[in-house]
Amino acid sequence: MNALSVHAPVLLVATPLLAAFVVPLVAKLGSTVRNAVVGVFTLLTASLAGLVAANVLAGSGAPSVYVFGASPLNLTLPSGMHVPIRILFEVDGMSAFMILITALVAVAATLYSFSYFKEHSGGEMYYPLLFLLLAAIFGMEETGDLFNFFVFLEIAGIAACGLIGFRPWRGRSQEAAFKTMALYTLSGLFVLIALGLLYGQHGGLNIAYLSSRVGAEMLDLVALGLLVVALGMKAGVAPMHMWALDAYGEAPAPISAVLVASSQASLYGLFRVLFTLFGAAVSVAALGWFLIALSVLTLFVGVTMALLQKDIKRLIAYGAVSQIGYMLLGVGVGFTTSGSRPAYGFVAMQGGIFHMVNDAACIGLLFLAAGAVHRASGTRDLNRMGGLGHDMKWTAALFAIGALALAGVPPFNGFSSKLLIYESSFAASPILAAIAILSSILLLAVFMKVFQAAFLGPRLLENVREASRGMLVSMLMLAVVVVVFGLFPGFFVDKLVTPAAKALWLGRDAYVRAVLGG
Amino acid sequence: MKKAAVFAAFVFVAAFLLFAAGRLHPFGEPSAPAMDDYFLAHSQAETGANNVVTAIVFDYRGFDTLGEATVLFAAILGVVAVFRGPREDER
Amino acid sequence: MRGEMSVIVRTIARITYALILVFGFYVILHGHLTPGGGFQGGAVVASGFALLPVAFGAAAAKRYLNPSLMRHLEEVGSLAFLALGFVGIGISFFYNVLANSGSLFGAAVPFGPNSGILNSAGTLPFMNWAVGLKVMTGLMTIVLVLLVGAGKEGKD
Amino acid sequence: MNGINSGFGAWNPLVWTALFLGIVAVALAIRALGRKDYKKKTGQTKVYLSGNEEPEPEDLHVRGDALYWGMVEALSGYYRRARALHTGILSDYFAWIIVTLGIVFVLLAVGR
Amino acid sequence: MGNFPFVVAMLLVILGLYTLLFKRNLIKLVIGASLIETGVNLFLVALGYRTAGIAPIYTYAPPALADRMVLPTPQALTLTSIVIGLATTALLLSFAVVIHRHYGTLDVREVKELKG
Repeated sequence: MNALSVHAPVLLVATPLLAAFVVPLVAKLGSTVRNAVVGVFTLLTASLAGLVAANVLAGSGAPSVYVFGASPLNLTLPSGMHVPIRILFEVDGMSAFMILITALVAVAATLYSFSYFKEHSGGEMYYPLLFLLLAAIFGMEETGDLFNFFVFLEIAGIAACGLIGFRPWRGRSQEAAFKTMALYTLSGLFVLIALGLLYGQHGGLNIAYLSSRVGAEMLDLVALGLLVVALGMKAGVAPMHMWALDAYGEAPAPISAVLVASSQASLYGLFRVLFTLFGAAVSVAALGWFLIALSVLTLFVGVTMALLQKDIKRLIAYGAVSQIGYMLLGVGVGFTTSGSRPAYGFVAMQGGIFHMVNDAACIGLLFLAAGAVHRASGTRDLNRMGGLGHDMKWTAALFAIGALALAGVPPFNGFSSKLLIYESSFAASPILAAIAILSSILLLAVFMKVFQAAFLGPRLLENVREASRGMLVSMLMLAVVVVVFGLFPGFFVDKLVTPAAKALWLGRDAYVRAVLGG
Repeated sequence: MKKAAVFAAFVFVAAFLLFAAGRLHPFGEPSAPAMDDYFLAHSQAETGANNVVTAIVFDYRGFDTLGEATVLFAAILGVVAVFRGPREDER
Repeated sequence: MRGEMSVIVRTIARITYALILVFGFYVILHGHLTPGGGFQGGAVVASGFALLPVAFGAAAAKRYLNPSLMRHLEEVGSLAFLALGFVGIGISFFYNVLANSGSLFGAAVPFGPNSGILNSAGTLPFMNWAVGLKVMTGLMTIVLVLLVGAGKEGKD
Repeated sequence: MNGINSGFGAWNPLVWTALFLGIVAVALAIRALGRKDYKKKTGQTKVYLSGNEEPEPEDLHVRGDALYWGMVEALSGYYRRARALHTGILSDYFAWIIVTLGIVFVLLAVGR
Repeated sequence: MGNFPFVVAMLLVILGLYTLLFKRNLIKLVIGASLIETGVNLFLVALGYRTAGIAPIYTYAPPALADRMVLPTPQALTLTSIVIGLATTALLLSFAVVIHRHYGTLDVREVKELKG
């Protein structure tokens, strides 16, 4: 392996950080130079993400370790120690999968921002914050150290809130930013308390080491409860989903797309805690069924409340919340059955994990299209829109693709992952499958309403122009992903999803062994 | 009614947190100090710093410190962005 | 804090300002030997800077401390810190290349209590300086922006 | 390689797409059998509403709120409660978190 | 009570939680968040204490006590979390200032344009 491959995991975090520190300095040279630098760094980050994922998937998802400041760099334990003393990155199939999702959203959002933020001020703050958010998401997905995870969680939270409140002339955006920041702070502090409890008992901060030490004692379980609630809240699981509506709805459109990736990174953290950190110690079926109940609640509340919304972005935000329910449903069924490991449990894991990438692509596409609609029509109120399809044919078509895919209409990608979830949750309990299918139908109804109200009908608004080319290209990118993942689901399930699902479902021992040896 | 339910949940959570604090190892006798003893014994030889906390902050856990510096940077960008110039057109 | 405070406060501020700064820089420089380090020292220096707006008013402080210059210095500090992380990338990110090398800050330190060797700890002192610069300017930026920004009530 | 086989059922999008396109072709063929001798923008295609004036197209557009009013009306009991829970007050957000945390603690303590 | 300090730190956390749940002023909520922050930091530092230990710094350390130093890791973690707490507090306060500018109030019950 050459040096670049070896250092790729850390470069993946360091490159966006470097970009964030450099962009404000080069922004003095004018917006063209700034955009060029931003574009180069985004492409660099995306290719590093591809490199990291390719390396891991070439080893069929086996964890690879990078230890900071150690010599040699894979020395996890100094001689005679049984505790890892340094921070380390541990990238396995699941991390690689999440990294690819984030890279996809990152490229689309940055490209979109070039057009969307063209005539706005503050680009020298917007792009660095975006890069910090991306760096933090990548860090959360790669790290193998619990405190390091907390630090990245906080960076992601602060950068995200800076971006949500980026338009201070909108009072509502400030309200959303304050609420989100307050909840993120509480969630971070819960993680910190849990981390303190684990450190106090076991004297270590490494996830693999803690995983080998935690038991079913009450103290460890308190830590587990705090972690589950904190990360579930950051992922937007009902009934703790209300911040997500405010944040997704009020953030600038490209940021809403990235926030979805950030929520998914928190969901990844939740899965990591359930399957890896507490994978061997805890087999609380009650917790598994509770998570399934929460996921069904998330689904149902998300889609039913979406039906009422007038604000197009808030409506899509409800849709995004309901999708978190599908992922949690799939993985929750897998977690509940992880004691007996039946075949349908693994299918449920595959479905839940596959739905992550589908959701990132569809919801990202919908948010970007909604941003284009907002920019073209000057309003986000569905009651004041109508007939935009006459002037915005491309946007309408792309929005339709995203909406159909999200609602699980074949042959788009949402159907493939939802099919896996329906069938496996039917094996767990037919009621779950029924609610999941019903929610999907309602979701189709919801997006029919949006499409009808915004794009169809006679021309109601004057001076509407098609979205600019940069915005269309970035939407088209996500739409291509939607279609390709929909037409060839078998290939992607085999190559991307199965290693990720295996890393969570069966990979706990390999994860621990990669750090502790033996 | 609603407030009472929230208060009950709050008391319950508080009881669990206090219980957890009470169940920890006795104050002053850390139960698993292997990692920290390694730092105390080796920081001078490995990093050359007399101050073990600095050795951890900048060497053993240097990456966390990079993250922490980044947090401050992000907060500054956020604060400056919030208090920046005048209103702009929505479209 | 719009205007300046009484003559007593201003006089004391003039005297203590320099002392606080000196103490802060001492804490930063000796971060690898004595209690403190870049963060703590930077916070001390920033609190010294913060005396200016308290005693002389925000307008006067803004004349001496330019927020946008502060912000860019903060970015330079961050960059320096990240660059110091990259120095060790021949072996691994954040590897301390200078420690025990015999060159600058590379003196070996005997185990156990000693009286402190300033020329030790490798890249750690550089990191302390970078973080110190970052924290003092960063905190000051926040203070100044909040002072100035929160002062402009009802602008739209 | 192309489809998914979950162990309970199989899904092959390419076969589905081929079938779908076939059905579309049949539908178009049936449509082509229809009469072609209508002339547009003449009396032949004019809307006849029992002799009433045809409304302006702007008034015909079904607005976002109106599309599902029946469903919302039917579920008004549920929607009233669900709306009342989404208060938008930050204290309630915190309250939900604490309540969830309490439930999780109970489950962990009981299910141990 | 051998671990009284942990309980006290947790009490601080609980006090902060109470503030977040039942206080109505946005600034008070920020104070509550900062209270929890302080409690957690105190908790972390207390985790690393050794009875009659000295600070983990070898410069002029009393040789008799040099093998009885408190654990350094929690101090490093606390340092990090203090800075994070400062950053969040600064950001929250600036949002509160702008909210006051737009809404003319800091009452949490009136800052609810985003509902439903």
